[in-house]
Amino acid sequence: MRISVQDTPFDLGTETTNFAAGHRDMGAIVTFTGVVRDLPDDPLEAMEIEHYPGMTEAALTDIAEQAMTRWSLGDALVIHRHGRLVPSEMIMMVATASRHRKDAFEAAEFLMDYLKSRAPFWKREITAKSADWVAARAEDEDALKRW
Amino acid sequence: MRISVQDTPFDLGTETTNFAAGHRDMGAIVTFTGVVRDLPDDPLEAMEIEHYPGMTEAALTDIAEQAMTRWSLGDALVIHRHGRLVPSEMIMMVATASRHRKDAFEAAEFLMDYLKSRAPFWKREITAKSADWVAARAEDEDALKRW
Amino acid sequence: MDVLYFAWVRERIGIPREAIETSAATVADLITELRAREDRYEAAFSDLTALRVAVDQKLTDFDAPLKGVREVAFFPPMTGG
Amino acid sequence: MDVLYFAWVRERIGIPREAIETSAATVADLITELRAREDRYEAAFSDLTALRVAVDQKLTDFDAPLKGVREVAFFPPMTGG
Repeated sequence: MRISVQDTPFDLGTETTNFAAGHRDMGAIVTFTGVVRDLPDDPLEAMEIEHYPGMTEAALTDIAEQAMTRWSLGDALVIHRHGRLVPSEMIMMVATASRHRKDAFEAAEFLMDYLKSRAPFWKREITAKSADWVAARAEDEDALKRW
Repeated sequence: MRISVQDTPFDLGTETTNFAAGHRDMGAIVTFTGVVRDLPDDPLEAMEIEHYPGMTEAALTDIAEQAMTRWSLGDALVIHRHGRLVPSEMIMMVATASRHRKDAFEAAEFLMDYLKSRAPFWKREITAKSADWVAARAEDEDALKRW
Repeated sequence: MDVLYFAWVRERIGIPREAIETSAATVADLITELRAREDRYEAAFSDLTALRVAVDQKLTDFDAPLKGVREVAFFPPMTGG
Repeated sequence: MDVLYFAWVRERIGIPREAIETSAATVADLITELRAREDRYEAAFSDLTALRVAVDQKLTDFDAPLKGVREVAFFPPMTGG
């Protein structure tokens, strides 16, 4: 299990390949990657991500440990960036390894649902005219109910 | 949308990075990768994958088109190998890109469920003593019912 | 009409494909013809619940008509992924 | 006790953290004290439904006791991922 909270970019290919390579006895690998959208009609200059050093790592570790307990996982990986990101940069990724695809998929969805609403990150969208904090969505909170 | 049926290895990192790079307006990327298990207690020498050239590509294209229709996807990728693979080699991968993580996850699970039971691939496990065709699992057929 | 066999169906019949002249109206009729031919066909087609069929590269069922069809394939349930 | 503020809570109060001497028994009592201080606190804490609290880096609720606590943090609902 690895948790990384970092301001530097990560390489999705390298991370995923290394994660898969470390789990040769696991037949199923699922990854999720979040990307800063680059919308032609919506001129986002940057996304700033604030976090709560110390609590962030603890919360992500707790979420990943819960996933390892609830599903038959060989491993889990969570990487989340903070600081200033520009459109098309990768914000975060999770990866899960299991013998069964159902466990790998469900655990990755669980990680994402909890990470969205329970890990102390706050996003702000910077445009030419404004710098607005992203509002939490009711559907993200609702997503937790299924677990 | 890209479908590739190939006997050569693919690089998960390169494929995933290229896939994500092609969809800058999509915030959510999900990948699934299937790996030949490398079990210390189960001395698999190789996995041979037979397929039905022509029908394989048509079936995978049909499955991917269904996914593109049923979910809000920016793109879908399916790579599946055939021929002789050794433990720890990657058998196949799917990737989905969407604006929403729910669509990306569900579409990837749908692709996997259909690919498992509706694309004409047959696996055979080669050990020192035997060369047995892998039996289809009832739970894989059942998995289709939820879609 | 080309008839193709895959995986253990191919192994039991001993060849991957053959050209067959038939006036069978459906896949089921074709199977009845093949089973009557030789033991190796009987061995391959003895349990239809373990078999799947594609007609012109589309998965279908044993009632499928064969009129105008160019290619029929028999194989076990798929195990990809 | 250290009190931390994040995102727009930090912006409204104007500082990211401060040391506070308090005998408040619970988080809710602490909030009552802070709101009485200055308008900027009143502005930050006016709508508790829009706020979340962590005590010693664990998410909790406004009833949480403060005895022995070293760090309290106030922030809006999280928006990671």
